[in-house]
Amino acid sequence: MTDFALPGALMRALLPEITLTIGTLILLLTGAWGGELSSPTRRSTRFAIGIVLATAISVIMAWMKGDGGTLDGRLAGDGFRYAMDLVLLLGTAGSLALLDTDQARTRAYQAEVPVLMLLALCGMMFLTAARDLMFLFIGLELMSIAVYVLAGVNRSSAKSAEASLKYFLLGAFSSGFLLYGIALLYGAAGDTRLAVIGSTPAGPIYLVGVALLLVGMVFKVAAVPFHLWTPDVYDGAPSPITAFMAASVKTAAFAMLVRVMVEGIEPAIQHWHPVLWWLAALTMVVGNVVALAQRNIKRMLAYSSIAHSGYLLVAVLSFSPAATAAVVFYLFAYTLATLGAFAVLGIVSEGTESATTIEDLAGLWHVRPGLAVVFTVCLLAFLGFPLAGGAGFFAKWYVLRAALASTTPLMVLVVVLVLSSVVSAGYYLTAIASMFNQKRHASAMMPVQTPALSAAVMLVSVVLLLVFGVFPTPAARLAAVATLGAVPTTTVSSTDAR
Amino acid sequence: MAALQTAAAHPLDGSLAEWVWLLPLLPLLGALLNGALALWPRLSGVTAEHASLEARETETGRRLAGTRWLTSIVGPGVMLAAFALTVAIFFTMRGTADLVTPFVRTYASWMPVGDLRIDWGVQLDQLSVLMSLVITGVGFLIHVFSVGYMASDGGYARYFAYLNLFVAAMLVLVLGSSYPVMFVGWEGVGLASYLLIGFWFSEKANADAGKKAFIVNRIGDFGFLVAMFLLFSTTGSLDFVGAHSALAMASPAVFTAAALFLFLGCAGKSAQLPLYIWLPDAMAGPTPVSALIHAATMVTGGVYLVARASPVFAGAPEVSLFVALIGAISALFAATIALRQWDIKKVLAYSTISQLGYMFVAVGTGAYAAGVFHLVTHAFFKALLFLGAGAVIHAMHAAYHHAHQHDQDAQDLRNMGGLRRYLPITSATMWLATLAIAGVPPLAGFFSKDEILASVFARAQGSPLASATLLGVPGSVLLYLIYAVGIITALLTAVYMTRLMLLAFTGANRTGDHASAGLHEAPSVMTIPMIALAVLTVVGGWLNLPELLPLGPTHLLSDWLDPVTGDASRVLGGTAHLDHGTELMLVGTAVAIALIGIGIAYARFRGSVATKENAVPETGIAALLGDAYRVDAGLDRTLVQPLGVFASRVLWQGIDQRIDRAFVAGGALISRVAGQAHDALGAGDVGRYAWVIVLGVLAMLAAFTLR
Amino acid sequence: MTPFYRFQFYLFALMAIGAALLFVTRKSPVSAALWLVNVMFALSGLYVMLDAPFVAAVQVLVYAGAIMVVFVFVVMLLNLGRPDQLPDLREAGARIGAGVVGVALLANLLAMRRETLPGVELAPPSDNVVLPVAEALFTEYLLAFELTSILLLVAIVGSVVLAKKRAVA
Amino acid sequence: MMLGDALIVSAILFTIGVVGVLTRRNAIILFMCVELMLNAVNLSFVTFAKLHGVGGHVFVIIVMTIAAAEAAVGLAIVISVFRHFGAVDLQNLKLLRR
Amino acid sequence: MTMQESLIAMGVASWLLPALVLWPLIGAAMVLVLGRDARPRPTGAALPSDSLGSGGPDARVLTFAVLVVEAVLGIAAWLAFDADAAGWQLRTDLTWLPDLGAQFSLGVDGISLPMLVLTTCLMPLALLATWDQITTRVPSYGALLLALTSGLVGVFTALDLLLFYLAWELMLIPMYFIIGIWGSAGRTRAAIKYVMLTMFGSLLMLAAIAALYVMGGAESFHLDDLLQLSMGLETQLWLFGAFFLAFAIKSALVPFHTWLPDAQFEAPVIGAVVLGLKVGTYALLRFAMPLFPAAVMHDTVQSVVLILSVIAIVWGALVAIVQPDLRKVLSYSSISHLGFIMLGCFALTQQSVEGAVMIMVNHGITISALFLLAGFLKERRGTDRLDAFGGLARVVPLFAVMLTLSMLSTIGLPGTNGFIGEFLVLIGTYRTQPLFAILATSGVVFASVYALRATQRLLFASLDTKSNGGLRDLHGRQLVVMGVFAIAMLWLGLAPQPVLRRMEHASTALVERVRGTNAGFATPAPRGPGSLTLATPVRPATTGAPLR
Repeated sequence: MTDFALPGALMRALLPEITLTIGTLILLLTGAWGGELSSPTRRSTRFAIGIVLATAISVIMAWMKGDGGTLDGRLAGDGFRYAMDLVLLLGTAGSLALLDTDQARTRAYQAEVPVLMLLALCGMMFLTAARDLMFLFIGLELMSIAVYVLAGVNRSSAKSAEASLKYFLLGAFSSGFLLYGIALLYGAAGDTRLAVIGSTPAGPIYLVGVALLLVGMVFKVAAVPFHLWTPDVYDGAPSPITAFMAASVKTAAFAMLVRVMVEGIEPAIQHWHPVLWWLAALTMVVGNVVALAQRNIKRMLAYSSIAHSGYLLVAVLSFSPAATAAVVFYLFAYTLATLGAFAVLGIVSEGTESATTIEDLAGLWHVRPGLAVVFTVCLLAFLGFPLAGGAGFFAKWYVLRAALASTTPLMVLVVVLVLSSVVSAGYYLTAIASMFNQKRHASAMMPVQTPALSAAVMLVSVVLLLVFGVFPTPAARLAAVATLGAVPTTTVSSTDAR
Repeated sequence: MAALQTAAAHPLDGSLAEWVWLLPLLPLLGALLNGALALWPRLSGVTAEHASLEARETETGRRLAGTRWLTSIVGPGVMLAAFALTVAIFFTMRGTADLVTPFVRTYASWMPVGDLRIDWGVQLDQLSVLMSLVITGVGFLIHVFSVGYMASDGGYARYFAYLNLFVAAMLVLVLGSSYPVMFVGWEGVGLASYLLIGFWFSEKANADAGKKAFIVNRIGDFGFLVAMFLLFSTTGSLDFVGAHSALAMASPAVFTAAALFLFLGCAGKSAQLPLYIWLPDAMAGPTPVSALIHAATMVTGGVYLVARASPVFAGAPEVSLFVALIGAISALFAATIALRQWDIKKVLAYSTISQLGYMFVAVGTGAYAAGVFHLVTHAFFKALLFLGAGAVIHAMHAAYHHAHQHDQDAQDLRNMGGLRRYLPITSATMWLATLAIAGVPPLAGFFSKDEILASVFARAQGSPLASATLLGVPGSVLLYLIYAVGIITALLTAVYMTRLMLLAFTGANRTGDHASAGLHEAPSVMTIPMIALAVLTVVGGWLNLPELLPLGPTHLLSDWLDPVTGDASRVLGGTAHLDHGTELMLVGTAVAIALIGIGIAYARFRGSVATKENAVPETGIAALLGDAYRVDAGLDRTLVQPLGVFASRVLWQGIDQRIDRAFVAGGALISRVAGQAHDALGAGDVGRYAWVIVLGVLAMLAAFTLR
Repeated sequence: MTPFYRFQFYLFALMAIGAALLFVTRKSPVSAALWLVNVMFALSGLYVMLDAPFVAAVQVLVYAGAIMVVFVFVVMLLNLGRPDQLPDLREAGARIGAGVVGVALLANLLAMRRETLPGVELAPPSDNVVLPVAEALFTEYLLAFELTSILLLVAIVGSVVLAKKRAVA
Repeated sequence: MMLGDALIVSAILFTIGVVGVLTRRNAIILFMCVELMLNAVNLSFVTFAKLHGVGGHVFVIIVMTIAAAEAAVGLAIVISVFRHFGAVDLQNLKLLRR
Repeated sequence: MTMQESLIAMGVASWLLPALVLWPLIGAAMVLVLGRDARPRPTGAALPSDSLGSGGPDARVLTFAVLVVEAVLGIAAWLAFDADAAGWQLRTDLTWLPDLGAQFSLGVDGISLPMLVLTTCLMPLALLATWDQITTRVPSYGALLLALTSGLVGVFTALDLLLFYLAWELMLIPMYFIIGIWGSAGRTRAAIKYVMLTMFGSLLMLAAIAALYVMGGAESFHLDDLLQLSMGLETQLWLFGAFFLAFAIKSALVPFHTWLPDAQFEAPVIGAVVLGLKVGTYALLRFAMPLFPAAVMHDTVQSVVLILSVIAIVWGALVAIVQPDLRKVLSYSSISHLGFIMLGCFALTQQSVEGAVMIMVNHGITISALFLLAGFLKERRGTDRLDAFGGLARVVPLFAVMLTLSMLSTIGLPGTNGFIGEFLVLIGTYRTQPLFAILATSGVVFASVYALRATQRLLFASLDTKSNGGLRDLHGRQLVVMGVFAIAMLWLGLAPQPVLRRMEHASTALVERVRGTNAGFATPAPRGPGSLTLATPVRPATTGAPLR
């Protein structure tokens, strides 16, 4: 095909991305022209939410149309992609809503911020779809560069700027490794398509390539020891952006990771399985234990998100359709909980510069029971507590099940998971305790009234969490459809033997 | 088992004996009624309207006073009814021919679990009916006495509630048709005694005494329980009939173990070594209580149990010997202590222990009838002695009250003396009882004690028991030894009892001129029961006359009890019999000993002694005896205190609390250290972060390439 | 292949490495930047050797020409060029450590050499080398190409957001 | 063999870039080191393109684009940091820790 | 037509248990929405109340009403239960998570029924007795209480392992808040410690459940299906270990007991009462033991658990002797009682098992009564330190009577309910483990020591503290509640056979299932001197290899 016209198949395959991009461009132009309006940011935020919803619809349409895999296998059109897209859209919509709330108070953001978020989303959506390392890289950079900027959009805040610089430098650094890995894999396989790479015997170049590729990817999912940037960036970036990072960026990163693992570098599984095993164990333990020491809630949540990466890595390691389904469900529940938590945090922190500590939560229940309850539900969801924690429990459950059901049951890893979860109870409960068990400090100011959009976010996340906490079946079914690859033929010589 | 028993035709079917279930219920009813009376002022809302304690108590007192008469009727009334019923049943049984098997009635299933069947049932036989007679009879008299003794006490209704409760429990104990049901009574009497000892609970000492009694008894109950488990796992039944009939196939070890554990229970309940320590303290209770519970009835429960479980003990001769030995030692031990007690009730308490020792000597040597005989007579004269003591104390209290000398000890013999003048009836009746316990013919005590000693001697001469061995020592030796101890104890008994009487009633009065004006004889409601008991003390011996002195029908009691304990007693004692010559010799010795004892006492304690406050502290052996060999202090130092320390210092503060702290502190520490270490890793410097990343990369590359 | 070619190849390689070493060791940002430009020139030379003249050209234009200029520009703007700035290098320990780590890293990377690559002939560049690239770029990799445009959009918007004067939002 | 050597060169350059990142404190120079790493990778791409056709070249071009974008954004970030801190020395950027 | 038949005819079987589980949750919602707070909160009226319906009925009354209905349902279950039938009764299966194979499956048998009835009847009584003790944020309090009830009922009725797990954890959070919000000074520490320890166990159990689910290959959580699985001894030991740990921690078996006194001391009285319910040991009997018989009968497991039980009995009793506060005494006494329960469970004779369940029930009753009494002291004097009192018998005779009665029940005085369980456990244990039985029996002595000590310190001796003079005696509500407790104690002590009869089938089934043999002990072989030595437990017919 030598003409530049996009063939229909490609059209169908990219329907969501195209919808998103066009919407974004429109938004950008309107922002450029209508710059003098009362609050362009809030308007464009609302508009952006609209675009996200439209994209969601198109995603669903594309999904129902069935497989749109195209460009001789450079883009996937499978359930996994669309399911992940939906989770991403959920996260983005939520973060946008929080952004709107925050903007209403701080006026810190410019009209282009939603545009950047949408562009980042675009990159993420390519990540979920990419079956070609080239697209993977472009998508990743698209997302990353946008997020580097987003971390620093609060231009009145030095912390914000510092966060953005740190994130940028380390991100670029790690993507250097990633790129080198891609180059070597390309060299070894002669092609950047996962399918080809997945069918290439693992030679030395191949292995080095895989190693470097992994480095780049686990940096994005913030696995120990590539996690150090997370607390700083989460802490420095404005809450809505932090929520965006915690929810969507992580989701996208895991989408990428899972697809590459399952479709791409399976030949080297003997090599990367033990490595990832250790990464998972380390991540769970370090994340949870260090979180215990945090008083600053955003940092605490940062470490908890690190720990969650550990749990998710366990699912990735179990390497089966059920496992990918578990990842999808987990990220869905995790996104909900994150949005809810940050919604509350946004209200409580009152958009002030100083970090919100656990002490600032003291007695919240006595003044604003609703907020306290929402926050509690979200924390318990992180904790994976049944019923009260809602879907969080089933998320953990599916991971456990996948881990035990994998060809070589990850017994030890499961125990590590369980024990580190107990540790995590330590800090979640401390936060809850300070909300409920303590009296409100006289000095503590009264949280502002909850704006409609935040309220909506809280409501949606809590309701969904609780409903899926009792009847996870619908979500679980979707996730089950959204599985990836087949059970590996090669049995892993598991590190779990120890 | 019980079901079978009732199914089979029994001579007593349909007779008056069918009413036996009413026996425990009557006192229980009384207990409930009196209990309600005691509480009704509160239930009728005194608390609500009276804030201050004083107001509340005066009001309570006022309301109670109104119901006092009712209590006075209900309390003794139910006892009288029970006594009457018992007598009626007794005579029905007398009238019934060939009464060999016990009459068992089960009314409800209690604990039916798998093959374990425990029913609420009563067993009526010669032994249980005899015990019931004593309990209800003596019990009734003591209730009547109490009406006078407690007349001015605030807790009048409460007192009678407890007392009735005790009788009910005691009747359950003796009438129960299975070990568990018996155990209900067993612990029930323990509870009642606990409540009554601590009746005047405002005195910490009294409450402590009650607690001590209960706990020491619990140690015995432990044995009882284990014995039950053993019997059940061996025989698959816990009814007396069923279990004993199934014992046949059991191995000797079972008999030994079961008998030993059972005896542990008996030792606790009947205050034998080493578990006697609670009884002297138990004197803290009102004196009629001491008379009823700690002399006449409850403490004899152990003796009853041995008799009841005679098939078990019969299977373990060495244990029987052991029982007899313990009995003998207790008898001597307690008697020596009694020599040097100044508290009138303490003397009687130790004497009780000593007399119980005699009973165990009897049942231990398989002379069950003799044991029970002594049990009955002892119930008479010891109850009498306690009531007498009660009368004395009552008078002394009145006197000191009259003289406003409340700090004076109303129970100390040194403060008495010459009371004969003021309390003639009391002193007369008590003298009778004293002679009886000393073993002077023809009083009850003489016959029973003589029979015990005689049977021991007879078995020593030749019997299965004599041929058995205990820890290698041949039985005959032990039996002779026991006999000797018995004789010595008899001597001591005579001495300390006479001493008591002399100090209390003869010589010059030491109460103090001022106070002595208030001394007076007890009211008739108290004296009449004493007189009644005195009569029993005199005629009690006729229950079981030896052939030697055919003053009437002989061996009534032995023949009566034969269906129950006969076999067992023959198994242990064989048909050992003494020729008249020997027996005459023994009787002579006994009487002589008694008289000698009395003589010694006269010689020694005729003169007056110093009153309590200006008494010189005793020294040497006397002090040792006065302090009861300082056993309590020793136990406290060696057992009680260390245990408490261990529990609190080691287990609680040492381990539990440490675990606790470790949990909290450890968690905090880990998180802090980890947090700091981790922060140090990056310390906010991107360069450092890069370092960590690169090191991670190296590790991963190594993992991939170094293969 | 001609020895001349080989000579050229190693010449450029050495230039690149040497310049890179000088780049990381310069204190002054400006000189460092200039050495980096040097590296890039050398690399474009290597590209030509590996018959990718088009890439070589782009390398010179975009990298050496555009990107590095921006760098230098920014350095000047923030005037970090002055040597009286506190020393840019980390303390000696870090440097030595970095050296060690670097060697280790290199060793690990060179594990690749266990794999023998097929030897290929280095020939003088054939004519018309741009066409295949162009063809691939506008057909097979069209979508990727389009995507980079979005990427550039992000770059524009992003730098505007960060750099433009504080707007009254 | 020639290709192998090219790969080695790229590896060396990459390592130098990494070492630079580890040794420098100036944000801009750090960033330049990253650029050096990218260049090294590009060399590998071109080398492999020699084996596998022009795909590698395309990748290089795309990488360059991305590098440009990164440069734009990165420098913007550096400037905004400079606004706040008056320096771009990374050891001074420690507002964010615990 | 008996009551039972008529109830069944009314078709209660199809809805009674779901109603029992769900009604409290509905009630909780009602209380939260409609309930009105008792009085204006001290923090000031400015703050928004957490009760949405400020005009509605008093939340406390509403909660009580809901609990009463629950109790009625519970009693209905008791009446509808057929004592002569084996297997699950009132069984209800509703599809819940078809993909997972988890069902909303409820049912009762002779073991769960008494616990169920006890719980449902206990809650309203406890609330009534502590009526005036909680005055702040009553709607939330009531709602949490109801959620807690639902969790308890769920635990006692769930047949599906996943459902059980959910109910198990459902108990945790309300308890956490009840301790954490309405507790005393050290509440936060106690609450967090309680939850973390419990979670440690329950998460291990969750892993074990997952393993059971995955490896068993049954792809079902239903007990009946899981009982069909065949597991090797190794597997059984591991999984049983996880389950046992969870239950041991929950029921505060030595050495996992230290959280209990703390929690029960810091918690409001009603929380302490609920903590006194023996869910852990119930779960042990219901799930852990039948699922892993080979593990239970494994020699090491047997000896370890039995030794721990005996240690618990003595340890708890000894430490209880030296406690300064009444509630701590009570906590340690329940630690001691737990030893008896464990002993009964693992001695595995019909008597011992039924005895264990009886202790669970009776101890639930007695300890509740005692904690409520302690609560009265705290309510009136703000403390329950023993040395703060003395001679109370003079002041508050009714209180004294109740306290004495309850204490006597604690030490197992025959005629009170306390005796039945202990006696059965010990007599049953003696058949398989004579040595342990004897050691355990020594516990009755220590029990009498701590019980009488506490009683005496409170009630007897002279009344020296003036402020105690004005103490108010039990009255009204409290008197009623205590009366009920007294009747229950005596009734269960004198005539427990209605309960025992209903247990018969379940306990037989359990014992046979675990022993794999008929352990009826119909004709006990005469024991030699060996009867005093540790008899090795009867091995199941099929160890490790496919069970049944």
